[in-house]
Amino acid sequence: MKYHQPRDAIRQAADLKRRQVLHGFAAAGALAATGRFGLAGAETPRKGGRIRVSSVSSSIADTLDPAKGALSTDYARHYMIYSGLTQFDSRLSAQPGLAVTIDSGDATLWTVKLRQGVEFHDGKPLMPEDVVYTLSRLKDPATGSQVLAIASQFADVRATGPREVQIRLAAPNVDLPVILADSHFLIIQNGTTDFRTGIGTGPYRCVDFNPGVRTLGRRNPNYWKPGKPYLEEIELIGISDESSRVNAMLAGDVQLINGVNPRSLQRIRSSSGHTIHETQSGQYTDLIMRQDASPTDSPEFVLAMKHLLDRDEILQAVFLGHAVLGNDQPVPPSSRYYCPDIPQRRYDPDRARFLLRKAGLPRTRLAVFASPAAEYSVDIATLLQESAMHAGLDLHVDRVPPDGYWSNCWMKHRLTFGNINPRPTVDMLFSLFFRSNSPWNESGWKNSRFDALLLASRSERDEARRKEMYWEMQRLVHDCGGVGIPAFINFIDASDRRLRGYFPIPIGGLMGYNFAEYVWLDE
Amino acid sequence: MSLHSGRRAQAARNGAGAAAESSADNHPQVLVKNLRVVAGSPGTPSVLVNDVSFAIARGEVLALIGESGSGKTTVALSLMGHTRAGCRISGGSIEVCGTDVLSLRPREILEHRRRRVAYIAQSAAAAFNPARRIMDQVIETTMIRRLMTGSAAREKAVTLFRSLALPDPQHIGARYPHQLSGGQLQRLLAAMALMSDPELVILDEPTTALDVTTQIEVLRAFKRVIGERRATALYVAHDLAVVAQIADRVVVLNSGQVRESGPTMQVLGAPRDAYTRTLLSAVARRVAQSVAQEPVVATSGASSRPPGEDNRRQLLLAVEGLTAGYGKANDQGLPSSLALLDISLAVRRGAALGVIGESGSGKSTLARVLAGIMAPARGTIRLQGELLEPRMERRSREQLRRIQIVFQHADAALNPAHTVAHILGRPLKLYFGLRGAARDERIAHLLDVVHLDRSIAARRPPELSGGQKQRVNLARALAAQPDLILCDEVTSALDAVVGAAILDLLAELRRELGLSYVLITHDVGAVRAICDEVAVLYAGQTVETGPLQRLDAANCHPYTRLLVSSVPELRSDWLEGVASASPGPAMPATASSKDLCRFLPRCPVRIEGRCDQQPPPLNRTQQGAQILCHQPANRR
Amino acid sequence: MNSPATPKARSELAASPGWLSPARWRRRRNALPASGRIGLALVLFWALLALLGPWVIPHPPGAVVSTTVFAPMSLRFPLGTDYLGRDMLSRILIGARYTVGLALAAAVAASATGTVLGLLAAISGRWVDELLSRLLDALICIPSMIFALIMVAVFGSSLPILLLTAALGYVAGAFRIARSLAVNLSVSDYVEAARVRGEGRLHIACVEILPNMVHPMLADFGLRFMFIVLMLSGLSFLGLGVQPPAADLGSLIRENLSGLGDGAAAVLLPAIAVATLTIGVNLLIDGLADHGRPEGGGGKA
Amino acid sequence: MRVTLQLILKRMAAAALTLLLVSIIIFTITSLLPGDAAQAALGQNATAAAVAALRARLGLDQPVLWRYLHWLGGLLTGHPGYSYSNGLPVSAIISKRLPQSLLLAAATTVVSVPFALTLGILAAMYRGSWLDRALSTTTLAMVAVPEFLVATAGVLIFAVKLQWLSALTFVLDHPTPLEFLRSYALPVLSLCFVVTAQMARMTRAAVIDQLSQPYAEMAALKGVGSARVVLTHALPNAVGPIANAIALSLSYLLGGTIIVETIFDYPGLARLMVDAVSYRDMPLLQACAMIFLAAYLGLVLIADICAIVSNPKLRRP
Repeated sequence: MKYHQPRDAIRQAADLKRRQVLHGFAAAGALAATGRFGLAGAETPRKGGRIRVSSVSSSIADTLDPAKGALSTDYARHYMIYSGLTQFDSRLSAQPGLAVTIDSGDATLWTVKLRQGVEFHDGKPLMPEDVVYTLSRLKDPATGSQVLAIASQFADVRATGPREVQIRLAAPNVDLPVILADSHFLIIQNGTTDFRTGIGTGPYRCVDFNPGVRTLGRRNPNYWKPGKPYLEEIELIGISDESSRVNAMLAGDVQLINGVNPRSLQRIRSSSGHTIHETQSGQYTDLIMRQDASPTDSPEFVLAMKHLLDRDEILQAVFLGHAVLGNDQPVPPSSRYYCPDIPQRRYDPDRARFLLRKAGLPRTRLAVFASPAAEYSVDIATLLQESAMHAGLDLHVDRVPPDGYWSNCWMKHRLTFGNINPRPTVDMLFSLFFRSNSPWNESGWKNSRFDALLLASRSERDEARRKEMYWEMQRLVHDCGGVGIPAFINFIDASDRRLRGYFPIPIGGLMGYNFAEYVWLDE
Repeated sequence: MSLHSGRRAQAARNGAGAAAESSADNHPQVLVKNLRVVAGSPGTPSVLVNDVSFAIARGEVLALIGESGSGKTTVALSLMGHTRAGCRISGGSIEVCGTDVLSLRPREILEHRRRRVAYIAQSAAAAFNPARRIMDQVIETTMIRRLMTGSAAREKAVTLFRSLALPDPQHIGARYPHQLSGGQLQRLLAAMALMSDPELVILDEPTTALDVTTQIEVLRAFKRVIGERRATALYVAHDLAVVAQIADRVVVLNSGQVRESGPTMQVLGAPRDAYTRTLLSAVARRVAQSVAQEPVVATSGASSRPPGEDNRRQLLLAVEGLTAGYGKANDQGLPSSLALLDISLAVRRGAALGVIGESGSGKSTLARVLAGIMAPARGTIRLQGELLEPRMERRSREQLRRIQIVFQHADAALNPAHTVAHILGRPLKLYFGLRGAARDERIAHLLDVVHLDRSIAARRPPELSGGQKQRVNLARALAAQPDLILCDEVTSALDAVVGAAILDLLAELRRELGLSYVLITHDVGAVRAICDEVAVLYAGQTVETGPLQRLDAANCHPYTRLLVSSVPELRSDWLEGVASASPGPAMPATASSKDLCRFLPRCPVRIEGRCDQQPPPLNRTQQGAQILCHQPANRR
Repeated sequence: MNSPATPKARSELAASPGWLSPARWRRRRNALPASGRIGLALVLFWALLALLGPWVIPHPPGAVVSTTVFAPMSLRFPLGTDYLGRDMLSRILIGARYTVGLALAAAVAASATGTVLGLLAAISGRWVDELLSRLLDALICIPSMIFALIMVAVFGSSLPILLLTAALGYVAGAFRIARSLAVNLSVSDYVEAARVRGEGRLHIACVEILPNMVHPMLADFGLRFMFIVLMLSGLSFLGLGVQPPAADLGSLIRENLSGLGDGAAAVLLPAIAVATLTIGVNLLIDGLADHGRPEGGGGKA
Repeated sequence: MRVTLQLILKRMAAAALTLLLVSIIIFTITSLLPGDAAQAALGQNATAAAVAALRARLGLDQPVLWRYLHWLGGLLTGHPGYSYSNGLPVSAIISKRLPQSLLLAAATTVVSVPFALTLGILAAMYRGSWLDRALSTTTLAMVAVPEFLVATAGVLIFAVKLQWLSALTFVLDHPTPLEFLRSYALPVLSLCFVVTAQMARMTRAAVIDQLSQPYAEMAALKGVGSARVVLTHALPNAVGPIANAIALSLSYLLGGTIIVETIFDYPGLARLMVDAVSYRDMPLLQACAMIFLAAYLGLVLIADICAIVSNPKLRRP
């Protein structure tokens, strides 16, 4: 089970002194919706055809309510049926969606101009009231929204014209356009309370929705992007068992899957009819050492544990090389803010033993909680236990069923594992998981220097200085943060070779769950 | 492997020679030579049948006599090319109608059974498939052979039913086995056997499981059919008296070997072999012993008690108006089906009361009620004047100790998981708190008393023989040092010789320990052997009570007479001589006839207009006997 | 032309010492049928491995000792390596320990509890019987996997909890059989005899009835053991089984399942191990049941 | 007929009691489970405020006993409530899943029962022979190998390699027999592996038990061939115990199929129940348990009726 959602809002927006208008869309937004990636041009997408797509899970809690989406299958389903005000591109910048423009002078009051002529699947036109309804209900606790915390920064959302909506934030936030691209913020029709079927403005109409079974989408001929989508029908299912998922694809029962285990790659490669889509990402599974409990709060212990992660072995044995070496800080090498100067931490049981002795912890027995819910954590924990033994530390792995792991175990014990999905911005990553007072500060790490830098970086408009700040923050986390990050995990999707139009959006698998709009089926 | 030792070869010649002699120059229908059947693994076989030879001429009835374990059934089955699981024929030859049975291939064996040999099993109730209609089973073989059409086969079956004197021959075939009586099933089994007009009929103890009164009817039917069809038959039995009625020649088998063979009258009249004589004496005693027993009764009370008239008469057990049954109680508190109706009995200290009756007469219910296993609906039971609680749970341990029950099936009554020592030790500990050496000593003594070897104490019931088990059973009852022992059919599951020994033991114990018995049985011989008083039970009622001599009294109840006269005698003409006693089918008492004489439908001397109108009166004789009958004493 | 087996040679053969004599050999064979002896051998084999496992393993079972995952059999790794590059022989040896110990203990616990409860239901009054029967019926309706899921969610996954879960999951079946056995036995003549003697209920239950239930319950035990082994491996499928890095045989199959496509020894060997173990237990028990049955039954029909 | 009717009435009363017991057990279990529906639904994002709001909306803030009685009252009036996890009526969810489970169970029954009967009868006919031993060892081995291994191996061979069968089991609206076969062959095969052995063993035991009865020997002595003895004599009398064994095995087919449902992505009740546990969805969990129980009791009842009908002694006393 993988959970992906933008975390808490950035409550304390930077002290923006900017007077000029902030444009929500990155320069890349100039790229036309059709030719988003380099290979464009040579092939003309074919229309028609039907595919079946399997994600990694499906359950009775499957929902058509974007606010409640909790699993990758939900996101994929929602992107299939609904559209957002903005969209991610392959570099995780915001691109225009239902909004033609999103502008703000102070990053607090944002004006959204809606696209003209957009129709819901039932033929009703898109109105500002739909946007107001969608965004307002997200902050109502009774909705059961997954993004209640983020949505609570919407101080006021109102329609200010026939095609215009104003969003007033409680505090400035430059990242709002990126946030709005998230699946939870997809636009639903004003007044919708019954989600047994989904009426959206997305590329596919919902023909059948059976929680835990399947979602059947049929091409929306009135989609607001002319010519799109390409396929006639998409059936979305979720197969939780990885080998079944791969087998189903190899047997030709499904055409696109995500969450492929590196161990299955050999088999997929040997099939001539299938192809692998591997994306380097910022996803990581980390060892969390709570800083509010003994002995995990001891700096020597934390450092010792970081030295006990045998990264090369983990990379080799667990990921079979399909991951990028991690260095105990959350920014992946692919990020433009990645700090290359930090020396790579290595497996060093002798140093760990020395540190542990220094911390006065010889022969301590500690439980480390891992779960299939945090991907690969059981295997990493198993290897960690083995290496810890060499340093005289007696770890004992407590594997917890995925059921209830996040609510009852994650961050609740001294040693647990987390699994963090990529975030579109470094600021979001740091704010959500490392800022002292964030609810998802996994290790409960408190560092005033880090907090100050984070605040300052938000107002820092000079790219170089901003980068320097991010670098220092990465060093801080690397040196004394309470998490050990052994590797960044690649997203591995696989598909039928005839499936075309695939390009990575590194927020998640299945093209960041946006595949429905882009893929097409070759003869 | 050599089959012939010198002695065996000699015996074989003798057997074959005798057979050839009696069948003159006719080639015998059946010729068995040096048959040997073994069980167990090839290396260490146990021999079940050893070197058995005999011949049966066409139209002749040969009886194969022996006790259980003598191998007689094994021999009979081998004629059909059948051995039970684990056994096999390891030598000799069997020829039936010129066919070498042992060389037949499996398919031919089936054909052999369908055509030439037919088998009538001991328990027809078990031999019929409970899930299928009688007719389907009777004509099954015929249908497999496709000898005739279904309707023709059915017609033939009905003819056979009729000649076997079965009631409602047209429709009886449509019934299921559980809807018919044992005697009827036995005759139906015969019909099934005769359907294929077999050249040899094998009757394996066909009347052993039946009541004596039924046995007569079945025997008659068999004899008539065999005579009519001039069938060749092998009659397997342990009861010499029955054999005397039906067989031309007899082969006596013991431990798998032939002891004696010859014409029936010669073997039964002038037995040459010691074993045959033992068998004969066991049969003879059941008629003769009642007279010999009389003086014993007279002395028994006196020997163990102080002398005196009162003591002789002291009542041990007094039963008044006992009514019991099964099913839901109606508004009068009476169960829906009554098994016992207003029974009154008395047992004096040191006396033995025989309760006699056919199956279904309620005698086992009586034992269960007396023991407290089942509560009566009405009536009282007093032990030495002390009123006993109806249910054993509420009786005191002392009361329980004083009445012990010995069950019919020694097998079932002994826990197979326990050693004999444990079985006997338990009541000793429970009632007398005996432990350790004292208990062991007592156990050894008890084994001595019942004439068992002390080494048996370490064995478990499955390792014991039937007679040994029944002795252990008896020893367990004795361990409680009871005043009264209820013996429920204690000999019915045993062979005649073994049963006779148990009866001897009972008589001896009574003499030495001053015990009282209630002997519940269907066997008139057993009652004669040890009882001094008798109660005759019919359909839940005591039709007659009194001293043992009542059995032979001229003015006894018609049912008593029927029962006594139905016990087969060694005379070969007994069957012809015995009076036909059942003019109509036995009917259960219906609700309307509740108070009428229950024996009425079968009574040969009933008085129309009286017996079917009024309840029978209770007549008392001078000897203290009571008879429930309308007939004046001289006409019963 | 001349036959090698002269009469003299034959007689010498016949005079061979007793312990070699066919008769003696056959007698020993009679003690347990051939299939039972095969079962015994298999059970002993696995029991021995389970006992000796920790002392004979060539590598620590949790250590990654090879850079090749799913390595084939070799001198260094006699049974190859698993999906992480751990030594398969060591893992199977330790896995057998868990399967034998856990499944056997659970099966024993289930059968024993079922027997006791069945006996209780049979000898106690109607109400106790009704209540027990209904309660265990209720337990039957919760599929064992889902029951396990709940148990692990409530109590966490530890060996005692797994044992309890497996035992509880199969106690209802044992109860059904035990109850009907006990009901049948409780109307037998010897129990009647004990009642008439004035024995207490406890004595009747424990001394008269219980010893006669052992054999049939044993016969049922084999299948129960097998289903518990199956259930434990099923639990590993749902991620609920034995805690890693330890793994019972079923978990070994599960964790190496991705090697099935390539026919990896790491997945096939534990499967064979499970199969031989359960077949061994069943053959042995069948053999014992045949062996313990009273001889002959030679009476008439 | 009267016997059967009495039996049914008696069983109904017992079933009502059992259902009540089950509902109490399930309710107790759901309250024992760590976390509740609100926490489970919010998962990693469960902040105190969000949980409290969701709890209030689902009625989880009410006292435990009141919640149970409320649910029970609803059930007695025919409304098994609404799912906590998606707000749909429980009856609607069940009515989508139950037919699927029944279909899979029925398909498995159709294959496994005749197969098991054949194996059991064959083993009984040739008891003690090599065939008997081979059959019994094979059936044991079939159960011993975990079903996920059987299922995965089946998929690898027949779906991936040969492409004869489908790797997933799809719910088809109006399948042709061939489509149905393609889709259902593998899960049915995997389930057969699990349920066949016990049925076959019990069949063998029941038939052998009957073959040792005197009437079977009598039939053989009449010259009835051994096949006919087994089929027309022993089998009708063994119906009772065999039906019971079949009922017990089949009751497994509704709830015990979680692994097969997971591997073949089949929308059956077992997966629904697992979801219900994961999401602490009490009404749904109750409904699943009730269905399994009803199925179990129903099967046992049917088996007993079979035993009565097959036995003339009970049918017409």
